[in-house]
Amino acid sequence: MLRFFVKRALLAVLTLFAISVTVFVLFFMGPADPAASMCGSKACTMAQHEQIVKSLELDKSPVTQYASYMRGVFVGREIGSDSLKIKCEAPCLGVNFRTYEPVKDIIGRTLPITFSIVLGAAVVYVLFGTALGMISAIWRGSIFDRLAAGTALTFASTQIFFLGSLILLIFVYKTGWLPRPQYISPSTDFFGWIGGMLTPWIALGLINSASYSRFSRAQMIETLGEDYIRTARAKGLGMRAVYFRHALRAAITPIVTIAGIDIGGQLGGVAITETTFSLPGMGKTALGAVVSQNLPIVMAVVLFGAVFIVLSNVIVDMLYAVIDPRVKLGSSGR
Amino acid sequence: MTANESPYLEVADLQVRFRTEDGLVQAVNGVSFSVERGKTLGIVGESGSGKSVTSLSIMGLHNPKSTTMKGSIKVGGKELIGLSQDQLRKLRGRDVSMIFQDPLTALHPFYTIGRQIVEAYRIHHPDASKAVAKKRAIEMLDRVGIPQPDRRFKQYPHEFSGGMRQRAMIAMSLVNDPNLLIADEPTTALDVTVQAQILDLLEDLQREFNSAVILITHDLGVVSQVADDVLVMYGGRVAEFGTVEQIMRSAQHPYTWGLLASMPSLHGDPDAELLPIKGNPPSLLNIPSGCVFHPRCAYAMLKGGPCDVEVPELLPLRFADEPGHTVACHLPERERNRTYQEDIASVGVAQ
Amino acid sequence: MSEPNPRGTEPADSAADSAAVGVLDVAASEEGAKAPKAIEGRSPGQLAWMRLRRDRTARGSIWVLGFFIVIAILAPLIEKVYGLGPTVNSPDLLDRSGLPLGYFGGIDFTTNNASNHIHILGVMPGTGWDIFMQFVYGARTSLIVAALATLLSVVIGVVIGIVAGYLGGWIDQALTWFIDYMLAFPFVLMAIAIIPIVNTYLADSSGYVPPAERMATIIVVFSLFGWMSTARLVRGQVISLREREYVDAARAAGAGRGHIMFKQILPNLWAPILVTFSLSLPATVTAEAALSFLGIGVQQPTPDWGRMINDSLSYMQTDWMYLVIPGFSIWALVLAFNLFGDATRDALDPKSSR
Amino acid sequence: MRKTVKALAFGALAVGVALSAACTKNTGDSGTNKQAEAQKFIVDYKGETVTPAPEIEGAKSGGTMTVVQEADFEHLDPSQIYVSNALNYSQLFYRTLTTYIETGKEGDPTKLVGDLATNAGETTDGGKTWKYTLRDGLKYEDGSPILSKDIAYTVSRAFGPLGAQGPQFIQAALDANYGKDGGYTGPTADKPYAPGISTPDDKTIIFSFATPHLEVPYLVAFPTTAPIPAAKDTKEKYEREFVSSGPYKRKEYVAGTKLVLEKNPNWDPKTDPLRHQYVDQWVFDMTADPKAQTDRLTAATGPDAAAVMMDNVPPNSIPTVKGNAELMKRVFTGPNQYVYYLNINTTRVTDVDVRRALNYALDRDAYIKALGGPDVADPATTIQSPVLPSYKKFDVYPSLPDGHGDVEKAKKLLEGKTVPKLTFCTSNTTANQNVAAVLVESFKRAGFEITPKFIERSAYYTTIGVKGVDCDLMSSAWGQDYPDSNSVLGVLMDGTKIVAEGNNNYSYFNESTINDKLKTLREMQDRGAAAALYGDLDEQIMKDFAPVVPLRYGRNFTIAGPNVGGTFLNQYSQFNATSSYVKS
Repeated sequence: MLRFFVKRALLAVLTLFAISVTVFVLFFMGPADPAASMCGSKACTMAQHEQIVKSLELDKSPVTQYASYMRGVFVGREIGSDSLKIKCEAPCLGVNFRTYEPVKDIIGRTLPITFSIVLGAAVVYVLFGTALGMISAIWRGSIFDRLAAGTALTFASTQIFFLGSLILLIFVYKTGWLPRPQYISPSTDFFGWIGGMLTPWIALGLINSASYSRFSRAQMIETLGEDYIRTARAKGLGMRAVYFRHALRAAITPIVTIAGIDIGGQLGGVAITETTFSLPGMGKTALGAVVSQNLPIVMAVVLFGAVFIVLSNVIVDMLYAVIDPRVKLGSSGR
Repeated sequence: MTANESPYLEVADLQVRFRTEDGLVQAVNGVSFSVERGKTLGIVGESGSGKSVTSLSIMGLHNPKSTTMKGSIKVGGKELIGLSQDQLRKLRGRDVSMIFQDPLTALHPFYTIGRQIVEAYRIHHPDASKAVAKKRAIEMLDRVGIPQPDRRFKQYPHEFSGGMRQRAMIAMSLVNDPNLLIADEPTTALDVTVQAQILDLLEDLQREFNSAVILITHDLGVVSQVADDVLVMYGGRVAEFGTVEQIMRSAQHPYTWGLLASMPSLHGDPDAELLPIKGNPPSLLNIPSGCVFHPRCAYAMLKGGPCDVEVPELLPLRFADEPGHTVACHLPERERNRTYQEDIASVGVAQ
Repeated sequence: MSEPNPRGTEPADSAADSAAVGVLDVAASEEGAKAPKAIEGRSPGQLAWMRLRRDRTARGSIWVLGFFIVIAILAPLIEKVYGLGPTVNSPDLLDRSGLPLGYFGGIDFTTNNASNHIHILGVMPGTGWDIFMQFVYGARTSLIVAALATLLSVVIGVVIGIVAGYLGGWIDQALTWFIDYMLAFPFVLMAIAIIPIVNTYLADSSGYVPPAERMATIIVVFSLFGWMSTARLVRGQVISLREREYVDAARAAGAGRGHIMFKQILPNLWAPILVTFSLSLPATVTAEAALSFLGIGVQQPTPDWGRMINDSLSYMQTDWMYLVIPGFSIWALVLAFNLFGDATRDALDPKSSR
Repeated sequence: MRKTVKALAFGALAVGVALSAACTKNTGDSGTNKQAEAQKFIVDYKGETVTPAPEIEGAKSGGTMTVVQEADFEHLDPSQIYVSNALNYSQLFYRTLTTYIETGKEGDPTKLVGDLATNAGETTDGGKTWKYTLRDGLKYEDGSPILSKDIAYTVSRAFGPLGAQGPQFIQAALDANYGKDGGYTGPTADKPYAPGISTPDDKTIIFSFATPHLEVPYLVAFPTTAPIPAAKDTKEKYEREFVSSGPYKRKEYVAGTKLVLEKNPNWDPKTDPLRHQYVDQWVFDMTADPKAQTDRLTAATGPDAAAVMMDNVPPNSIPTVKGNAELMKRVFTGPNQYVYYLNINTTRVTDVDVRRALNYALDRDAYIKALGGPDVADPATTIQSPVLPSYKKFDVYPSLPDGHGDVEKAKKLLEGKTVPKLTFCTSNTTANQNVAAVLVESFKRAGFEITPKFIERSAYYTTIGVKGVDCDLMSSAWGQDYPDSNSVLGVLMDGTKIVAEGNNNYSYFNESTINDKLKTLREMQDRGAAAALYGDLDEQIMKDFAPVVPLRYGRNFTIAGPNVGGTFLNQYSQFNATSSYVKS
């Protein structure tokens, strides 16, 4: 078990290091001159340009900038020129090029928003999608099955920005049945939080539950054909026990894997959903940062995204070993 | 043998049809037989002969939507055909239970062996506490010859060897002392040495629980070792029925001859030619007319003869020394005895 | 996804008459008996094609795809017949605040309007461009980007998958790590970061990037981030195929590694490859539209459905017809691809019955 | 002036009501906007402005005012504020040496008066030294007094990196070698004050310049002179921990999400000629894009009843708003300070007739419609904006009555001339893409072959600001920094200010006669007289040289809640915060 963790941890560190280098390389390969766009809508004068560049240490070579960034992450560092020293303790993710606001605080307020959207929607589409899939597998060929398959396909083919906007138009602004999408921290007002998150949850939930129901239906049909289901019936178990205690238990494993990887991938920021519902999560913030070449924010969001993806892979592997006794940790090389 | 009791299982003129996209599959049409408690009936036949369908019909495990069943199945005097799924459910595992060919796929991969046996027990003893059920399960595991049953109790199917898994399967099916145990090719997936152990185990358990056993196999060797009576099935119909001696020594149906001739025998002449039956099992979508075996029967009387026109009835022999040997074949009895002596007696396992 | 069972040998004596009686294979029917039709051997491909033709939904989706492909190919011809280009200003068709006059966003089958030309799907608010022509050329953009990007990513995926799966050892380890590394990147952010970089290199001295090259950039970015799932699937397949006897036989016959990989193993992979191809097409169409939604996809003056949706969303209240046309066409194209993908997967792998 | 008035925000997700309404036939409404006339302007050098500020009739105290905006303020550090929304709302917590007083009523002049100072500034040597004396009883939110050394400290601080993103006018004027090596870069132990600043006593501060600067009263109205107590200067954190000198102080500030202001007990109305303290609390909600702002203000439920929008209604939602008569009662429209130009690179397109032909060939009707119609923009014919005091209305290149330009005249001007292919640079936004396509098509009618070139939005102004940039035509927008044409014609048309990088004169127009005229106007003592001459200069430039094709004047179209009183759209195109109150 330990060997498994050590190996995965080392691989993860290597991946994160490679990603951080790639983001830096991409930034400096491009037409990177963030200082140029920081003088209001006017072109920066030479003096202004100089001062901004020096205050953000952009005058140094990319390698030294990367070294100081990494030193900052582990040890903390001081940013800026002699006349303006910004202290930034470990783990220092740099400062917003424009407002010198520590990137830590920016992540601090955008992370909960993305988490609320992604995890909330995940609960909707994993539960609803899987249940829909299971039921249509059990009633295979019935009208319910055909109807469910039809709607699933219809929603699976829509795009979030199209469906999201329609839901906004009809249910939020026209009829007012749904409250306006906004982020209210659950600690202060739990129901406000749920209300604010309903529209993104429903939109994401509908689209993803379509694919989950199609996937879980196929899994369930395959499981129902297994021999141990026939044994369970031969033991005299009722149909409900056969479906839920035996069939579901076996069919759930691949669903957990797919859900784990899906959610891991989205925790780094769902830029398009956030833009559709104008929720300032990590994705939307990073989008703005890339356009305005705000390197530290882009770097932080991409790294957080990568950490979530790598973590979710490890967690999925561990969950797999817990759910499926046949799998032993470390031997499950994909 | 306690002949006076009425037979525990009585199947009369059983017909099973499945509706599929490609047409109506007549898996079983007109099968009748019976099994007394303490006796073992061997059902023999190639794949597609309807032997597994028959056993599953007894358990009522067919998909009700696409299956139509006619005729009668009586277990312990109670008619099964027509019972609701719920009523059938109470029988399964308690009065009638079943073990399958490949125990690895037949046991749930994610639950421990112990838990699956406990579950089988508590279905029919809902008031039994977990401890009682656990003790009963460990007892059964020990009874079927699994070493350190309490440690094995907590292990998963994939941690058992092939033979051990089949023993666990048997333990699970006998935990409620059923009166009838159906074993659908229990040893096919096992190698020969383990096969013998399992068959001995079945015999001991049958004697101990005095239950009726149906052993489904395509292997005549297994039948001759364990079964009391033998039912030969072909194309969804009964070809021949009789005691083990009658079938092994004086088989009447050309299909049974074919089976005997294609089995090597230990004490026979090793380099004697084996005579396989030519052709393939019939398609159950369009059953051949008349006797279902006639296309492959070397002795079929075709030109004007009844074989490809009339369906032969299952009739008892007139000249046999003991009663009970029935066969469905148009060939005259005397000619059959003669052909048996000339062609079959010297070949294969019949020697 | 369930592993499609390899086409190899069926276990000889599987209990054919088990409970769920599968479809009996016609080829095995009695030759002596009055068999309905002569039996000829059919390759898996023909079998799959036969199943595909019989599948009603597959036929429907093929018709829809065909419609879109024909429109995309014949776009210039349609323009000549229709007589109007996609970017012809006609401000007089708009009212003072730029909204199309007339019903349903300016749909007009007669020619008695300011531009004296028919507009069968209306005109775009603001610019007065003809929506039907934008729809026709938009189909061309979506299909080209989707088809090329998916093709490229599947090819890359297959090659890397085979190399990783067959060679094994440290190469497999390295490639698997590389796949995980690439999967850890958030696609949307990377697309936005990379596209300007590639454009600056493509741009001529005055920074101008012709539309064709902009589209090429997007196709390259999609394939850079699309190949990983195919690679992983193919690798899994190759690992299982590697143990097969015919591979050992080929090696014994002295075949080189390249030959084995691409002549022996590859032909057995076309089923999963075709499935991933037909399933990732809709995903690419959606992603391309999303890029345009964020304003970094295909630029003016190349017509593009994604960008049309982005514009039309802001006219949703005042001219909702403008939203219906691109929104519906993308949805129909993606649905058709999805149906076709499902049908091919079912035809190639009947075990996972519908 | 930072262009945050998003007059043409096509990208916003417009969602609204009229699904069914769209089936009716759209016949197009008629009617045109009344043209804005020039405002009158008064500078109070003698300090006659009365304090406290006269009461707003009907004003009630109490209640909470909400401002709905798309994102957080770019900056709230006084040295960095350069954006119109921050300039407007920072008046609630920052007082500056001088400030502007507007009443919002037709015909009332805008006044430049002393705020912290008793008057708009005293100069005895023609503008080379300016003396400001502070009013009595000026206090920070913590009760400590505001002294002249605080003002000196903040102005000096703006020379350093913390002022790099703000306006640079005072710094460039005070420091002879600003921008060169020896330049002053912020207060140090030995040089606490920037060159030219002295504080003889706690009440007076004196600015002395090498050359006369008559625009100093305008320059010290920028927040660059808003006092910062040196002891509490937390440098880069000051953006979020600012100390108030105005009627409201910071109660809660969650960056990127919400800013709440509450009453500042230590603000004395008797020392303030401009501000009021009617409202109990100001809430700035920073998570609503223009579309969401429009829908919230349309519904105006709950706290939104006393709310105002910071952005304009997106163009394509305007027809829906106009369809709602009751809503129109609380819609505020009017010209804003921005003019949009198509700059012609006079170093590359040297033939003035070609430049005149471009002016004639412009299809103004198609251009305005592409942007969203007359509620969003008026066609422009001058370089100066109508809201400038020195605006003079003229149209040197009149279009035919149908508004599609005069293609015949353009062709006549181009006869016998081979017109080269022109490249047209514009910033890469979805709105600009549509507009560029419309412009290219409209010039094509006169035979011009123009290829649009989209440059990444964030680096656009820096790219076209480089001398010798590879663009024939460049789109740009400009708004005055202060209501004097020295900050418009003085910047856009002054050839002497062209440098290697960072130019704002994007037509690179360098005509000696015009440069001299601008110099004399700059040094005229009487700004009112100068205003009239600037108007004639504007017409002369367009007639003789046509260095630009004026495209449009920006217009505002924004909504306030039903319970908002005492407000109007001021020179920053924002709702005037200092006079607002909550009605119910």
